[in-house]
Amino acid sequence: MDNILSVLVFFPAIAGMLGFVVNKDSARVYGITVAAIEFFLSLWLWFAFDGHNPGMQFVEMIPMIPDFGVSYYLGVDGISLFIILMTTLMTLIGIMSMSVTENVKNMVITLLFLEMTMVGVFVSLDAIIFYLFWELSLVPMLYIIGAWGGTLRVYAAIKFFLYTFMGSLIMLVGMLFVAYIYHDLTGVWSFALTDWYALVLPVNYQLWLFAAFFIGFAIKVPMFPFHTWLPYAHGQAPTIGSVILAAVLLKMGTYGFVRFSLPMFPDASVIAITPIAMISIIMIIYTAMVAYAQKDMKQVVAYSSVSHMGIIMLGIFAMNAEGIGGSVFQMLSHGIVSGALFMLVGVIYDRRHTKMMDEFGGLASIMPKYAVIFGIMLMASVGLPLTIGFVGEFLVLIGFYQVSPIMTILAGSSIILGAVYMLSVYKKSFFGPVTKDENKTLKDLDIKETVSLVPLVLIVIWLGVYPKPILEPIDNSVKAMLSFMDEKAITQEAKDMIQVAKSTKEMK
Amino acid sequence: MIGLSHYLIVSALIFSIGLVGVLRRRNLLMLFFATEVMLNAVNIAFAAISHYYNDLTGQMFAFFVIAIAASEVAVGLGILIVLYKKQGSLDLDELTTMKG
Amino acid sequence: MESLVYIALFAPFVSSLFAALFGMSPRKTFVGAIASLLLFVSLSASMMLAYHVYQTGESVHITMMDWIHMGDLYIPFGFNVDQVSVTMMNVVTLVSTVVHIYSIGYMDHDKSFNRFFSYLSAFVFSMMVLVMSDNFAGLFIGWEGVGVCSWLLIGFWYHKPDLTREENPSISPSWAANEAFIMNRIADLGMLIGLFIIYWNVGSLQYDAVFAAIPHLTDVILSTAAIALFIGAMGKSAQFPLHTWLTDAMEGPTPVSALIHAATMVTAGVFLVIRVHPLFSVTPEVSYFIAALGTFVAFFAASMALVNRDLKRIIAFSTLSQLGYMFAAAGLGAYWIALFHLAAHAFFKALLFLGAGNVMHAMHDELDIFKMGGLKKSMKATYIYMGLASLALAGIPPLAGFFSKDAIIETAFNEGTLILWVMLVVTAGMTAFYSFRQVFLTFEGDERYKEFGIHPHEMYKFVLVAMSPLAILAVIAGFFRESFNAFVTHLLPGYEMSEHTHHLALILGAIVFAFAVGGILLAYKKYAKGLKRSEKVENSFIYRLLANQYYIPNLYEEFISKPYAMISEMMWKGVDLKIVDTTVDGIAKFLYRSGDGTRKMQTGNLSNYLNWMAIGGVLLLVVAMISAMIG
Amino acid sequence: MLEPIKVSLESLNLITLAPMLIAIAGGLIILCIDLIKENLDKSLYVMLTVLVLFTDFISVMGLNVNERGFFDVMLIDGVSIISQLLIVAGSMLFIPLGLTSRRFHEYEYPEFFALFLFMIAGFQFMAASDNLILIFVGIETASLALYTLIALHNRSDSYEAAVKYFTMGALAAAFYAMGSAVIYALTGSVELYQVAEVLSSRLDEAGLMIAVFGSSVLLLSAFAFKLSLFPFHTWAPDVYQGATAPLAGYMSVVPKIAAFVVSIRLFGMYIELGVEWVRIIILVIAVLTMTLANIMALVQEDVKRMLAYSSISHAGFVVAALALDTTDGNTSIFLYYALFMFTNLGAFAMLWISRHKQRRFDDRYDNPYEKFAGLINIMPVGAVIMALFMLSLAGVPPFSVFWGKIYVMQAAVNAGYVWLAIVMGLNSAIAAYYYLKLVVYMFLKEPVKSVDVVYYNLSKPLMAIIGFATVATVTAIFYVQPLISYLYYMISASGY
Repeated sequence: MDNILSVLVFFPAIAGMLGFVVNKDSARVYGITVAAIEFFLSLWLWFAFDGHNPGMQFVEMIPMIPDFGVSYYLGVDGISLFIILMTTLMTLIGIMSMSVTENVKNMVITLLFLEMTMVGVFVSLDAIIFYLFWELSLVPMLYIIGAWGGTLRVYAAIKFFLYTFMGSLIMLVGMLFVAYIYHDLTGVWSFALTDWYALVLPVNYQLWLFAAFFIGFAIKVPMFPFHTWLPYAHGQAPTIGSVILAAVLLKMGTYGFVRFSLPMFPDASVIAITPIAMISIIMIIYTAMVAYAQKDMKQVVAYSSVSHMGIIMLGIFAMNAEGIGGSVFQMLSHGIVSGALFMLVGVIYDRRHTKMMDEFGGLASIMPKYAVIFGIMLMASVGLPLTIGFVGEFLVLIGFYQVSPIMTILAGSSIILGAVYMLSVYKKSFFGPVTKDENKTLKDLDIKETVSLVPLVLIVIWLGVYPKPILEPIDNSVKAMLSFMDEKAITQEAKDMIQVAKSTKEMK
Repeated sequence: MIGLSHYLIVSALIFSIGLVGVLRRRNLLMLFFATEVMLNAVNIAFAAISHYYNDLTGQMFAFFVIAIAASEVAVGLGILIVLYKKQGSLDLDELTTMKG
Repeated sequence: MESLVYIALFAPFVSSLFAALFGMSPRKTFVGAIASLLLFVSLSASMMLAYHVYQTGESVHITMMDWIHMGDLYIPFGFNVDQVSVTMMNVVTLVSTVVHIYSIGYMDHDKSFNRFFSYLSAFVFSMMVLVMSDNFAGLFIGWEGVGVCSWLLIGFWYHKPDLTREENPSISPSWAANEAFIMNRIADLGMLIGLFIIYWNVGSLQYDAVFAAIPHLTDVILSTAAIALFIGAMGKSAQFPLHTWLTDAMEGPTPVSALIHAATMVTAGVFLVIRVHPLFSVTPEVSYFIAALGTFVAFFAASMALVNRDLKRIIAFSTLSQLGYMFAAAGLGAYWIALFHLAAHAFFKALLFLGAGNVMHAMHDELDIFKMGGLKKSMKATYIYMGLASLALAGIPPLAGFFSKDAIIETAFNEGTLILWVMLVVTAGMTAFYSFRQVFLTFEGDERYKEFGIHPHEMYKFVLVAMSPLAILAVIAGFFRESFNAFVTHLLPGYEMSEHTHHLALILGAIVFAFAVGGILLAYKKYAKGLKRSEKVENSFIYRLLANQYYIPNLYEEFISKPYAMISEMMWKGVDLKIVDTTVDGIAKFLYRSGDGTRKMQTGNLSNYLNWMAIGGVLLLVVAMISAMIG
Repeated sequence: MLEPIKVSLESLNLITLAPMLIAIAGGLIILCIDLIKENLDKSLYVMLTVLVLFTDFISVMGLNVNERGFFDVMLIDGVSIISQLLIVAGSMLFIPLGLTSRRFHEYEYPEFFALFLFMIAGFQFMAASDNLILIFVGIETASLALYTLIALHNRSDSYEAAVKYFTMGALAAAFYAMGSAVIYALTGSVELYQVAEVLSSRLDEAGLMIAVFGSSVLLLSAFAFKLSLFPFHTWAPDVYQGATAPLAGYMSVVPKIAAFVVSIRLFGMYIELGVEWVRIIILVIAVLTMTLANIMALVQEDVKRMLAYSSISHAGFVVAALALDTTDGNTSIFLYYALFMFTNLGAFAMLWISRHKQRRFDDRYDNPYEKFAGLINIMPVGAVIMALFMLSLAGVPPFSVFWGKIYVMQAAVNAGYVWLAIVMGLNSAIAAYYYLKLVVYMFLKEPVKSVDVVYYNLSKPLMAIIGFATVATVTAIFYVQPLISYLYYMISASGY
């Protein structure tokens, strides 16, 4: 099936459209079924994927607006493949664990549309199609936050939408400028990424364009100081919204850096290493501290997301296979772990309708299963070896060490500070005596919650112990990208900074 | 010798008078007159320039302006009448229900 | 042999999983029994491997599977059973088997019995990974794994509430657990950095590759790598200034203290230094620093043990102190001696802790030795065990501690580091004093516990039997010093005393012995007849300083924890909400307000509109003029 | 002695006049029918008008590119053809909205339809000539008809709107006439191609420059009024509010297309001549217009007024493309309006679907945001469609306006005005707020209870038009390609 990517993108959307007909009592089952089929389709994609081929696979290209260079151009490589898998997985698990009771049908349909846009972002190889899905993904999320959120939901939803929208419009200008340059040089309009990769731009152009793309991606990531929409969005969003937001939507930003910024502007990226590393370190340390100060469990997880995204950003700008590959892996890891953590917070929120930590205490005695799963996810979040969280973090840090030992030490403080806020959450909520009477009668995880959380636990451990099947394709694609960047870079500094893996060099 | 520039200056003056009228008048009817004054200033200019170039186009334009001014007045007065019926006044300052 | 390696490694893992299956069900004795059995299997396999290594003199090396492969980084799950690791494996599995059996009795009444075994076996598994790994990353897995298990086990009684520092110096089990984890993490960062340095300069994390590359590396790199790795070791082995967690870790159940915080995990730092000896032996400055720090900690910890009233804390301080000895030896280059002391210490310290566990059990979890006394009547066996262990600890010949500790002190003399030697000798005396202060206060003198209405009783028989291997080893281990030396120096550099030292060996030994006996006698004089408290002494500055651990925990609290919490709060409320977010919202609000301002031009009055048009015309003219002039 | 004028019919090339004549004839026929028989149903007139417009459309399609006719005052180039097509198409979208299920009495008058057709003829004259006189006639024909159409709504607001529009229009007309007079004084011609020739030869004369200043400023003022650019836009919100919703939507698109054609011809000429500051003024106005209109739209309480400001902002957006004076830029103007037309007309038509008997939410407004609160519960499909229009207006891909936006922005980038593209981007972000506000009201708020008598106006034609607009909005991605290629071809063929 050569057009599996189109199927992956549009299957949920078509299913979502048909979902309007489905009776609202059956909507949930319908959603789970569709998401499961989508997930199996993405698994199929994985099986059909050739892990040794670092290039784009399952490429589809249909010219849409040839006069303007826009085409429907899809493809996956090792970098995007697993993010797609994670997207479908988290959507499936999100729908499974969903505790929304009002307007379930609307929620399911919205989620399915959201899934389309998310998958679309990761498979697009045409800048405009990418942008299209990128922007479109805001709409369902706006609705999810706005319709099922907390008291400040409208504020949070609008803030989320406008902030990211603003950033991406600047990015759009950048895209248009690249297209213009491409047209100038070749006389052909094209927004195809693979065409753009071939552009060798002068450094000052690269810098400006890098900045334009940076704004779009940085707000999405979200990088300090553009992160303030995130706590609100997470704070107000329903559990499912937070899960998807943290697991997938944030990854769009970092994915954008890998897909666009690095290969298109290698010299600018190298110049940007230090500033971005500084911001990342601020993100890592500062948000870890802010997370520690939170009283609301969900806000802790929200700020911890920012902190972890800092690690991912750092790895991307390590300019070596270890760092970038680690970042890609960390995207998956953070997606699964933070998604699970948000689900876990949702579990207790469903029972107690509060997320304030001082309302809890001693939950480990009352809800042991819950405590165990929370504990595992917590450990994965703080990067315990043999959990998924370690692999990415370790690779990122080892990768960035080559760039700057001092900065790595600063960034490495995340393993300390992460432990500080995470353990303090765990202590405040799960340890100690049960002080509140309301908590004494809480029920442990029910079947629905167990069924949705246990697979995540298994994945967390599986990929912590044996990440090879995932690392290998990532490794191949990242290596190929790096050697491409190295060839393309025009300044000597950039060539020096971009580390082509030895194995790639030997092959040549 | 009265040359083109004199005519143009007169035209400009009248145009300015009309403009000031448009800006200062509070009565709609007066305002309409002021716009007519402006259009007529244009007519003077056209006639003079036309004569200067010895070209009929300007005069043609002037005729069109006159015609259009006439129809404008017709439509304008029509609207004014219904407005007056509805509001009982032609004062500009009372015409401020829609704002902001 | 491969299968033996896997059995030794995975038997504890299976045990852990098995116990975890019953983690949420009520107490089941067979869980403990099966766990102990599996541990025994692991022990047997380890012993067979030891025999094999001893026989052939070759190490067993296996690679199970790939773990991480990215870029040029390649990390497999590889295991290497050589003289050093097999020693550690045996120590670990032996002590853990005993502790497992012991726990069946000790945790008898705890409702989380099954869960306890799951954690305990998981710990053993992590520890095995740590010692068996053939690369730094594998070591780090184990390193973090034991950290987590330690966290779980210290916080085992998580339901206890937080108390003030006056009521309970460790605040609560969960607090102590977090403290331990976080402090270890600080050190782990150092260790990670060490790994990074090694990777980027060697290109591999395999021990053999790294050791082979050491001659090609510059001194700076080697030193930084050594320092970074040692920082890691400092955390795990609770060296100053990361030592406070160890005494607080006594909040965990006593078997845990015996296994993790005395015999095995805390010695991982020493193990690391021994394991990476090719690196440390080429960085003399770092090694010397290690020795000096070790000596300092030995003394420093012993001083705090002098006045402490908490049974377990005293032992914890003594552990700290002995770890200092081990580092002193390792830092001075006597790696095999360090390893030997590590093993010997494991036996008698575990024994001591388990004895303390018996006492606790008898005293209904009372730990204040001032409230005990005269327990020897009801707890004879325990008294013997603890007495033996204390003698070993004090370094009385012919018990194990004598041979190992004496060798370390001798090394310090041999290296010409007299200050270290003096401190270590003095510490030996202090060790003897506090050990016997504790023994006498617990078992001799008047029965102070009666005031509190406690009826002590001896521990279960099988528990006492289970403890016997440790007791035997604590007695006889010392005799194997030379054969041990021969065994491990296949791998580790040998360490021979110089001629000069050799001559003085007897005198040196006598001095140490004198200090030890002196300490015991002093303790006997002061405490054997019962507790005599002196207000004056207890109120003296030194006493209070020692009793409060030099106020270091308070210092950390005041200057690290509280400011961190404060700054965090400020970052959130002051910076994040007030500055960053307000700026963002400010921009939005500014736009909105300017909208309100601008719409005022829309007065609704036609006259104004017409004026706007005229103004617009003028405006256009002005802009045109300006741009024409500029352009 | 005057020589007898000999004119051959062929040289007149009357076919160029055919579209306007058809419209005018249609108007007259409607009037005649009314004379013959009174009280005919409005459906007859609507259908007749559609028929006339359709014929008009066909006749425009039949025109050849780059012809002149009727004493060379008619200019049929690519721009005039596409603009006429857009004008007629927009009108065809609008007029079926007259078939309301409720009685809105202006549609009962046959004069309404006759005026409407005359107005279209006026627009077509504007688009199809480069003669200042004919343009003037076109402007006034269209405007006078439009004033009347607004006033026909017969509510006090609409009279006020008509008066405001009329008075300001009269002033603008005076500006235009004076501007033309200055040009005529400068060059002795009112034919733009001759004007351009004369000007280019005399541009170095110092005195001439001042006159060029005068003429361009006067003409710009006039067209800034027509295009509702800051600070000449003040009429627009009030007039849109006073007019019926569909008419407001119509006004925000069709008259502007006609005005843009003239602007391209006029100001394009100046820019071509190298009068750089005309470009600068236009850019300044464009930036001011899109920004100020946007921030004023932020604070509106009424959806219709918000849409009015948003239309102003969009106009500012497009005017920036005018300043570029490149083929891309000019293409983007028409592309933008072609795509904007469906969405905006649709959005305004959505306001038309219901009306409360009293202004129950607000004394001043017919369509306050509260009216739409919780629309998703009351009228789910309507809410979704309205949301689609809003998202499209906000420039969310893949809806129609997005393609217009990126084409305009691309044109700006191509012309080297990256900063302009950034300003456009930021403005789109600001604009997103007020569009979202409506979406938020519709989807995320509870409906305001106790609704009094509501006149639902969901007639089939209305639904059909809205449906058509929705489809056009959503599927834009599929027809943008032929649209661009056609527009680009036509515009480059006419040399802009």
